[in-house]
Amino acid sequence: MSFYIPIGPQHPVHPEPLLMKFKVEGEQVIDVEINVSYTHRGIEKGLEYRDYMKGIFLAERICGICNAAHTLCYVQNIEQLLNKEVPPRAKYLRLIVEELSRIHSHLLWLGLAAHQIGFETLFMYVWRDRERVLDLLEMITGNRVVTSYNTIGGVRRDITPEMEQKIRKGLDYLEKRTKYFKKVVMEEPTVLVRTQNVGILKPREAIELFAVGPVLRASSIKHDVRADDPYAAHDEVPFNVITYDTCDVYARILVRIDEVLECINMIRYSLDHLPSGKYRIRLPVVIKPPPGESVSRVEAPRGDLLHYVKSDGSDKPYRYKVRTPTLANIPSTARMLTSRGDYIVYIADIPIIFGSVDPCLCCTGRVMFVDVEKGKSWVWTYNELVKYSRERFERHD
Amino acid sequence: MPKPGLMIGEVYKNLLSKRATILYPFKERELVHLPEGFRGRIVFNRDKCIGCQMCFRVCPARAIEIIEDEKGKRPIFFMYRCIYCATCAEYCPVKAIELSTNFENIAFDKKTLLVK
Amino acid sequence: MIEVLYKIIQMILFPGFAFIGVLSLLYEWIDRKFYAKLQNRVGPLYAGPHGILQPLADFIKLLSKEDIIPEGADKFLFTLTPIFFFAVNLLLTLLLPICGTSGVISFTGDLIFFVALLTITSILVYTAGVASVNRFATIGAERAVLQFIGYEIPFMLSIVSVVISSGSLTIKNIVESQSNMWYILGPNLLAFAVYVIAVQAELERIPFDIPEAEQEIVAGWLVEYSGKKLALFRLGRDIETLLLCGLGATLFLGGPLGPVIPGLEIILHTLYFTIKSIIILLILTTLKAIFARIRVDQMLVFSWKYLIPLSLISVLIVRVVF
Amino acid sequence: MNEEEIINALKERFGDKIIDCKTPMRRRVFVEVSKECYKDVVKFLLQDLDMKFVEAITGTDVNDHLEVIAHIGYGISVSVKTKVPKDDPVIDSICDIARGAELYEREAHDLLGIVFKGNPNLKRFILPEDWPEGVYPLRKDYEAKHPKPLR
Repeated sequence: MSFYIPIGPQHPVHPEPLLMKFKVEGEQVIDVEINVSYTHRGIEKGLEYRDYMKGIFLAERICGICNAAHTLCYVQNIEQLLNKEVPPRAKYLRLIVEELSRIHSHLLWLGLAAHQIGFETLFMYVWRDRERVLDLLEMITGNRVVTSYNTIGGVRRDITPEMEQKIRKGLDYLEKRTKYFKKVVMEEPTVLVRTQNVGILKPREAIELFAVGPVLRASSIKHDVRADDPYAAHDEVPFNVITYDTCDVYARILVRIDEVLECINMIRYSLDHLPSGKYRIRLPVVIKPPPGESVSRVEAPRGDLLHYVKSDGSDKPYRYKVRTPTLANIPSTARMLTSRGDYIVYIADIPIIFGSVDPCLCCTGRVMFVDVEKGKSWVWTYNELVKYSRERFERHD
Repeated sequence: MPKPGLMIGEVYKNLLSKRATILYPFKERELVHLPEGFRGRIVFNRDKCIGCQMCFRVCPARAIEIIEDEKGKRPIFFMYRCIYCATCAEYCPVKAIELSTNFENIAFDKKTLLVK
Repeated sequence: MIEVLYKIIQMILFPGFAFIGVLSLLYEWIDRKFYAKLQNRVGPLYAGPHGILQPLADFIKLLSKEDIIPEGADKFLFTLTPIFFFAVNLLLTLLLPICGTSGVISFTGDLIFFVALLTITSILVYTAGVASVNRFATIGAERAVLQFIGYEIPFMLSIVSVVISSGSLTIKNIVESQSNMWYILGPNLLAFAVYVIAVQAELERIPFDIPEAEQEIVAGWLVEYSGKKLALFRLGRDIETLLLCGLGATLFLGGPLGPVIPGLEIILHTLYFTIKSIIILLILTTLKAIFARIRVDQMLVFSWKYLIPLSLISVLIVRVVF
Repeated sequence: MNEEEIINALKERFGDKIIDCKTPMRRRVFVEVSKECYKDVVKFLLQDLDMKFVEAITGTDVNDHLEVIAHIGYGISVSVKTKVPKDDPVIDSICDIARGAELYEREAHDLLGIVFKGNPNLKRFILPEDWPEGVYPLRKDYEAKHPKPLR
């Protein structure tokens, strides 16, 4: 006997609004259908109404955790339109903040992954140690998560020598802890049985379905925008592209942990080789780039991020397009969540498989206008609400 | 090589160490360290302000309004709309706007979140 | 007449229902606080000194909450299950030797009665899941039964090794036979390990909290319960924790036995019992802290591949030695 | 393979069907093609030039026509642009050669009303279900409401 179970839009591990309808038979998942149409916030349209400087702060709010990547992508795009080169120091500072926020994102994800397989202690420890990198971000940029650091023409603050010392100390601590977490993940048998051979995405499928980021690298495809299409100071700072070839959730965890270690080395290198000079070129408040179009790519913590801008010569973008990594990963997620042949997905594996792509639904849906003026509001009884939700659930066939 | 119960040493070590939680809102407020340059509640210096309206123009959140008082034009700040980006402080030509380290901008009354 | 009155007082006050209720809430607090300490957190904090009244506060809060019975649920079973769950567990505490070598009720072969009624709690979990007619609850109930197949046999076998050592099926005799040496110190150590793991599964704690896995199936078989019914389940679960920790202390750690000052027997026996069962509780909490949840099929494999052979070996060893 | 080679290969293969080619900066190529050979160009890039990934599909409302841009790239990002008339915004879907592009096409369909002929699953994806049919928020004739900030 098979029946449908809904995961989302409200679920303990995926607080993000997304509905996954699973057709299950006992413990086995047969089929899945993913629906993301819950939070379209209108950012692409909203950016068309804001001038270029104000757009930075809206682009920052596409996603909370990868805000550094989004602003970096945005400002690069505008700089490409303006044909302006930023000072070398700014490039290094951008890299430092981007990599710090990548450490933050990956550690946050590691904690969530531990939570998804029910490893509460690891979850608590990872999140405790993540505070350290948030402190570093706070010190450099002035806020814990939303950094507001990148701006058109450079960055907004400089790193002083005292800060540099503190960053190095914090990185030492983070490196020690990350190595410990890696040991736990690699050696704790309950973690191994929950992650190995779970959520398999073959390299061929990963390319076919255009997976991005750590998901792609865990399927042994060596693709990283930082290496293939270097931006900021990535062409000068050496690093390894981490790949693993087991193609499962375990590989995705290890890819992310190793990337954290790699990020730490990158930040150390860039602190050592930080060029002196200006960290920002001043631009006027109202920017009017020449008509044209530009594509900018950044390796966000979740994968390859693409922004496209079309300018018509005015002070606002004519069209701004954002392609976030989670959208690109949805087809491959659906693939991972479907049983086929010998590969069986259990209900118990749903959270960790879906979690292993590091989903971020607020990035994925982006346009919705709340009808303020009509002020549509009404009161529903309990039964009406139940009826409505059931109808809604049935409608997704 | 799998080792069951690998974390047992770590968890017992944490039994003896001090808790990581700061009992923030009611006790131990002094343990909350904020670095210099933290972007918190806006502090506005009326004497320095020259009424150039730059902050109004650059504010991405429309949290600033320009009103007139006895000395001329001046901004008021609606902290409940503020996104703490510090753009106004950056563009102010006379440094009349500063961001303090006060991050507790929660209130029952909107009027208390008005910076004049 | 006096004798009957004394028995009733024993049942209701000490070491009966009132005492057990307090003790089980205390155990929940110890469990939560210790778990929090292991994770470098604070744990319950505000109700009472160090949050010691937090379980009670939770219980009272749940009692005052709205009690929702889902439209499609089997109302009779849905209402009856929590009451039975609570009652069975409470009844079993009367068999525990808390303030003396025998419980309030004691008869020949009461260990069999005890274990048989414990099995009923597992079945009640299944009925609770099925009665609430919810997709998550149904899956939770299925998982509970599957898990039951896994842990019940090693649990029984670990008790069997103790029974063989003592040569009796009466709790009173088992306790008294440990006056020279606790069974954990002898060849029953293996049985104790099996017992602890099986209890972890019986109590649905990490790594075996599969039937109510919050991250996967929301709260499993508990998902539709709210208000008073949930409060009863929670308290029933607490009492079951006390019950299984207490049984472990009784079977392996000599129960309430220990050096006794004449005149203070009751207090000292109670103290020894409490301390010993808390030790078992702390072991259970540590196990909870150092593992991830495993899948139900993996749990069955683990249980049939390792746990049952181990418990059989334990029985054989004990049979050879005694 | 660098930018020059890509442009040369495209010109060699498609000749004058390529309307415009430019490389405004390193590792970015913008190609404008006619509507008919849009799918062939994408196929050529993906399969013959081994570009591997379709990164996004952008739709833009430009006066009387809609622009559809497929961003294809591995190291170098090639944007294949084509124009479709606004009153009949139909274009060949690239789903059968690039399965992962299905969602991108659905997104563009939702927001701009471009119909991708051959997409097997062209239904609502991003917009809420009670969004009116035929209203496309990213078209220029759709005016977003900007309520005055509440004070």
